[in-house]
Amino acid sequence: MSELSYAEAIRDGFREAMRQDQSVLLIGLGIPDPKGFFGTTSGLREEFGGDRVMDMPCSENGMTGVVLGASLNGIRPVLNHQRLDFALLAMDQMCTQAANWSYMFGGQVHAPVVFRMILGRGWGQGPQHSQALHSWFAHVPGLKVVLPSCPQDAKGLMISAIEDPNPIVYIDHRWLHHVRGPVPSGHYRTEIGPLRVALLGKDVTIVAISYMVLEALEAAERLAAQGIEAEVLDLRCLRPLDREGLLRSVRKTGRLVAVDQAWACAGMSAEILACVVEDPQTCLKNPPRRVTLPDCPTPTSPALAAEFYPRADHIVEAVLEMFGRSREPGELALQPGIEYDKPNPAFTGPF
Amino acid sequence: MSELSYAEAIRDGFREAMRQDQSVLLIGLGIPDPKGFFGTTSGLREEFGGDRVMDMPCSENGMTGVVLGASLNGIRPVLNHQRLDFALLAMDQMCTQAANWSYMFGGQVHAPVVFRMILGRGWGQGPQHSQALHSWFAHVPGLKVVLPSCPQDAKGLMISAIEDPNPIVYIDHRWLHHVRGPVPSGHYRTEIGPLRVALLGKDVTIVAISYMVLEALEAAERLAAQGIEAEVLDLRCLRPLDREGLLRSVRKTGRLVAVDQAWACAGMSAEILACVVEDPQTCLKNPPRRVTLPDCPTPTSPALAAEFYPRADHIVEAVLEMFGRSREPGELALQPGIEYDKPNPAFTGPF
Amino acid sequence: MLRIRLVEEAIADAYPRQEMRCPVHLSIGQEAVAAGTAAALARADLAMSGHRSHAHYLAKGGDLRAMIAELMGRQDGCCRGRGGSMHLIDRSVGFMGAVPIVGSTIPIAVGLAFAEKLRGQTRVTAAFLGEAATEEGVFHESANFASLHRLPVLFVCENNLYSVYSPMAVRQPAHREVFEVASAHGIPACQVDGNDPEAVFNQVVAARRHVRSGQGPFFLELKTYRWREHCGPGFDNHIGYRKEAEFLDWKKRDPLENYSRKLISAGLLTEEGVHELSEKISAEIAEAMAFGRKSPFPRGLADFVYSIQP
Amino acid sequence: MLRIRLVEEAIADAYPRQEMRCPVHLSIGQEAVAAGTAAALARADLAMSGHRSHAHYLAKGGDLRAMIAELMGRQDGCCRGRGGSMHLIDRSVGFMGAVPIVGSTIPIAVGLAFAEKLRGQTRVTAAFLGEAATEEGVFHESANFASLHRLPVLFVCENNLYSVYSPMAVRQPAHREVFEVASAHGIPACQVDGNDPEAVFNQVVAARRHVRSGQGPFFLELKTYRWREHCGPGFDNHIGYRKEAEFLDWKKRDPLENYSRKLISAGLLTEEGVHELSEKISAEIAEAMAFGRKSPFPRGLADFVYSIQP
Ligand SMILES: Cc1ncc(C[n+]2csc(CCOP(=O)(O)OP(=O)(O)O)c2C)c(N)n1
Ligand SMILES: Cc1ncc(C[n+]2csc(CCOP(=O)(O)OP(=O)(O)O)c2C)c(N)n1
Ligand SMILES: [Mg+2]
Ligand SMILES: [Mg+2]
Repeated sequence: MSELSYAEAIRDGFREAMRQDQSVLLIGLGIPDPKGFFGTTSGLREEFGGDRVMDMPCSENGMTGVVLGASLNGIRPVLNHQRLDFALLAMDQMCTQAANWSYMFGGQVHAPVVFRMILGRGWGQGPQHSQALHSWFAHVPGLKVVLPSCPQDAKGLMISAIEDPNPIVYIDHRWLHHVRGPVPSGHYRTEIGPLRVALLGKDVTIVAISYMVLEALEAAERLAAQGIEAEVLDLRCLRPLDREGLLRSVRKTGRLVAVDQAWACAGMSAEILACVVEDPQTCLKNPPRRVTLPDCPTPTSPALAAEFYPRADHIVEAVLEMFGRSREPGELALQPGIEYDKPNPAFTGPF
Repeated sequence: MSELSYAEAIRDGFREAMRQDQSVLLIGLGIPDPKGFFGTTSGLREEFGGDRVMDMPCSENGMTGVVLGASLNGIRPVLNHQRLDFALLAMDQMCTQAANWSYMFGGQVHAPVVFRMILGRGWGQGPQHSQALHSWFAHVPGLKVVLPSCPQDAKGLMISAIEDPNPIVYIDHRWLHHVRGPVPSGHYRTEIGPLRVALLGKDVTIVAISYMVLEALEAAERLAAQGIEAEVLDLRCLRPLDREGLLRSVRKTGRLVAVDQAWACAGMSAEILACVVEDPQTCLKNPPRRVTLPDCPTPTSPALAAEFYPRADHIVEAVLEMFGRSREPGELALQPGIEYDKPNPAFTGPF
Repeated sequence: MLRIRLVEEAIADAYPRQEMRCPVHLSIGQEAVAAGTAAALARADLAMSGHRSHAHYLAKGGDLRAMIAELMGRQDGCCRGRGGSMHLIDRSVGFMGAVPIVGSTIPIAVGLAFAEKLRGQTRVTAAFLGEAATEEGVFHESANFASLHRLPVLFVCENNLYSVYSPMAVRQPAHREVFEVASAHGIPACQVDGNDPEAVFNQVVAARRHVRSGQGPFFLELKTYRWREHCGPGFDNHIGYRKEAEFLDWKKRDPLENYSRKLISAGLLTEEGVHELSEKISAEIAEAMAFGRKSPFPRGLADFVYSIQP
Repeated sequence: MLRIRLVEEAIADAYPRQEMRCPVHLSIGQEAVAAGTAAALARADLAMSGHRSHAHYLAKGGDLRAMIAELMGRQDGCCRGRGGSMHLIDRSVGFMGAVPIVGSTIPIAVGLAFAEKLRGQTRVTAAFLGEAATEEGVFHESANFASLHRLPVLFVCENNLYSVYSPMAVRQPAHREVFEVASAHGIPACQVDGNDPEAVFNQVVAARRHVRSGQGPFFLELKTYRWREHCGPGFDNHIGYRKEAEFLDWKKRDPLENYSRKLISAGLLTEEGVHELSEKISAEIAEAMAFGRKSPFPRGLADFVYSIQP
């Protein structure tokens, strides 16, 4: 067990999977770049060579088909996109093709391919470099969808994703790359499916996705100071969805807040609410709540972006309202001096 | 008011909009084809000429950009796809581009463009010709999304879509094309937004989308025979969503069934449940239910497809369970002699 | 060729009985492309195709019974009933799949070839495509990548002049040929008479030699013509998107008729030989139809969504 | 050119102050493309660009103050703060927008030209793109459509040899040129020294004449070089993806320096003239910076999501 950043944990995951299996291939625009794809691929080209850690043309749809084809023929490729937005060019290959190939050929083919995408945020990424569209993939049978929120899962889920016989969408959040945490050394898998209980509590279930787990944990801390014990669930896997894990927690707490840095309408936060309320054995003490993005594209101006993203404040507010406590005045106001558009204080741009 | 088929109503909508405004352009693969795009474009080329009713190369993404660009420069194009699935090649242009252009340029540009897609079903359309992905579009701010279920709305919403200054996703269902109903003649608009109350009732709210409205109406009829008065809402517009209309009905009935011929997970059916249960003024007598597709791709074999699609039977069952009545034995069994993979009895293939 | 023709005609005949409940795209008139190409490929070579794939599947050696059963939506179909006519596969003969989204198997086929190269294998992959598929951006992305890495892939483009009802004139500029676009990606390319099986065979032999020698991809444009309607069993010249005269012109260039006449006059075949062969094939087809009809309908709606084998 | 250079340098200088909080892609070293092209266009002509669009925007006549304010995320920015550096627009001078998804404005620009043609207008649309954008399928789809309908569009492709850190060698085959791919779509195309503003100007004049005369699109490949890092204000030769020697070679071909030297030796300009011009531009830039800084931050998070004007 050592202390690694989330970015280093991803790299560790790549390294373990590549050592284990000669057929694992990393590919993507700028994968062998000197900055190492936010540090997630540094050193891998040196260790595994240019044939296994390779750049590609700027052709997202075609290259998605190429890695799908390679995966049908003995290779285990990981296709990397610097931004999820770029992968939108490849929806046909990911969703109409990769997701369906096992089913429509009656189980005769396997497509062990990983589509890795980085979710952008902040520093003026704006409307076309920070679209959080993980819910789209969660909608599609045939795919599995993971969004780790801690370094340990970042590595374990990457190894599992690469070793899984199915097409996997692996989404890492730009604001998690610098986050440090304990990571087991060597090869291990994190099972694709079960959610992670990030914090035990009995009064309210906060279900969060990706980076929002951090905000949820901060909210829980503040709620604890007010005598409310929140249980924080890290929904690290959207598909398959751990419905049982969700229900188990909500049956205990009787309260539900779904937190997703994404749009609400027909998104994963809606699914979380739906799957809980349609369960006849679960009884909620209050109407469930969603904490999500406002229903508009990402503005670029830091002034607007600061208001755009939901924070621990919003989670605290939602929970307090359930308990009939009104929020403190100014609770949602932005704190002067805090730069809400930076992934970490050391960041100075440009990307 | 005359009696028209849904396909004829769409054509009427095109015709009225094109007569009204010289700048309206119909384009799509095979738009001027001799079979008239399932009868929805027949005669239009003769009336408006080849410059306004035109074919195009098999280049969905590029052509989506082209019509977007044309819409920024004085043209009002309708881009037609014979199957929704083909539009997946153009997600970047529809969602990252068209949906964002007004917002990201601070309201200085308008993109009055209609992306029309036909939802396939039955007769072995299979996994790549019948994906019902309307929920994806409903997720994206900047788009409006309409799915008419009756001829009157098919025409009125088409005219509204063409005359709207925003990018609109208009989805018509292959199984509705032959359905006949009253259609006002001349030019009229159906407002984009409000849902349509297809049937008044007091015991349960059945919210249905597109073709499923017909199944819901049939279910309501059967429920009425059992003394249950269902209110059927036609959610003809997914975005903007008529939350008030939904809540008004559910506050009255206290029971909710969402019916969508689409996957459940993170789909529109989840949104319907979520938006009702998160409302503090709405109190449900039973857990809400979803009637959707099973979580797998569309199988091609008629034997599997018959089981794949939800029917009035499933809706009746869901409602009866809410009332504590068990369904009759064999209720969900397929009826011998009925061909579940045909849009209408006259259909003999191939497409 | 004869086998493909007879199978397609048998499908067309059977179709109105509504036991093949899926869209079918027949290759009648275009048989020489499939036959000539596949004859020049090794059995171990790989192939992928699109919506109009019956001929390619059969020529590559795909199981006829499994294909017919698939069209009938049966458990013994080559996709176990999940795919239908537009999704054929027979891995045992290297026919690695077909899908109906125009252009979408092109990069996947290039990916097969990429894997071959990465693993130091020498099998050639044939990517069958229609001329409309070259209008899809993904064709160019695939061609660029194949050219860049000199992948062992052979693009076999059937140019039958139409995409559904749309002629070339509304889709591609008049002042350039399809194969020239491929060659601009740095890929050797040429045009061949797609109705002449020997010409196709000879050109594919040469192209395959080029590809196998590690020099990278090759692109073949084969001019041919579809006789029947785009999708379905019938004829549709009467609806007006193309001229009867054009059809009749191309009918004169019937690959099957002309080639058998050539073989007969060369003394390599006899009328009786053809007749005998037809009888044999017809029996085989009848047997396949019976096989399909006897095969049970599949069960297990949600099987195969996910692979479990690691 | 001088104005573009000085603006870009001023942005680079100001960037570390963290008041321009968005990714910026500077055009230093590539100014001749923008300047030479825009000089040959009419004010009424249209243009679109991608992520690296400052130079195109300015050359086309875009408002400097609105651009700086946009980079600072202010209400008076050319997108009212919603867009940032990667989304510039100034409709009053025909600069119709830029977006950072590589290749995505190419079909949109073709669509502008399509509308011109449909409405019988004669404005020319310039589509600025990087050489990596030609790897996107959408480029080919756009080129095919423009060629098919002979649309009045001018493709201006800046080939600066890199896509972020990726050299041409890992993206495109060595044995063909970028402009040749365009010409395979039936589009007249040629290569020009993108660091020679006069050569660019002359070629664009000729190309624009061709386009305006109704003969359809034209494609120009302009070889040039980016001096600074792909994104951001700094230099990055030290990190190893390209050689310092290559950079120095290209620096010798500084379009600004060389062209002003040429004009001076021809007696068309004086050292003092350049100096004066620089001073004037610097004052304008300082004023724009002050303008941006004074402009309020925008409010109204959800404004403009939908257009209400019919
Ligand atoms: C992406 C996509 N767009 C449109 C279609 C509809 N479509 C089915 S077959 C076909 C014709 C394709 O023509 P071509 O590639 O020349 O093949 P042919 O049918 O002539 O053999 C079209 C447009 C599709 N299946 N996929
Ligand atoms: C579709 C897409 N893929 C990848 C990227 C990431 N990206 C941003 S700029 C860039 C380089 C593009 O190179 P080129 O077109 O040559 O323009 P240059 O930066 O050299 O001016 C890339 C790959 C993107 N923005 N969009
Ligand atoms: Mg064709
Ligand atoms: Mg470049």
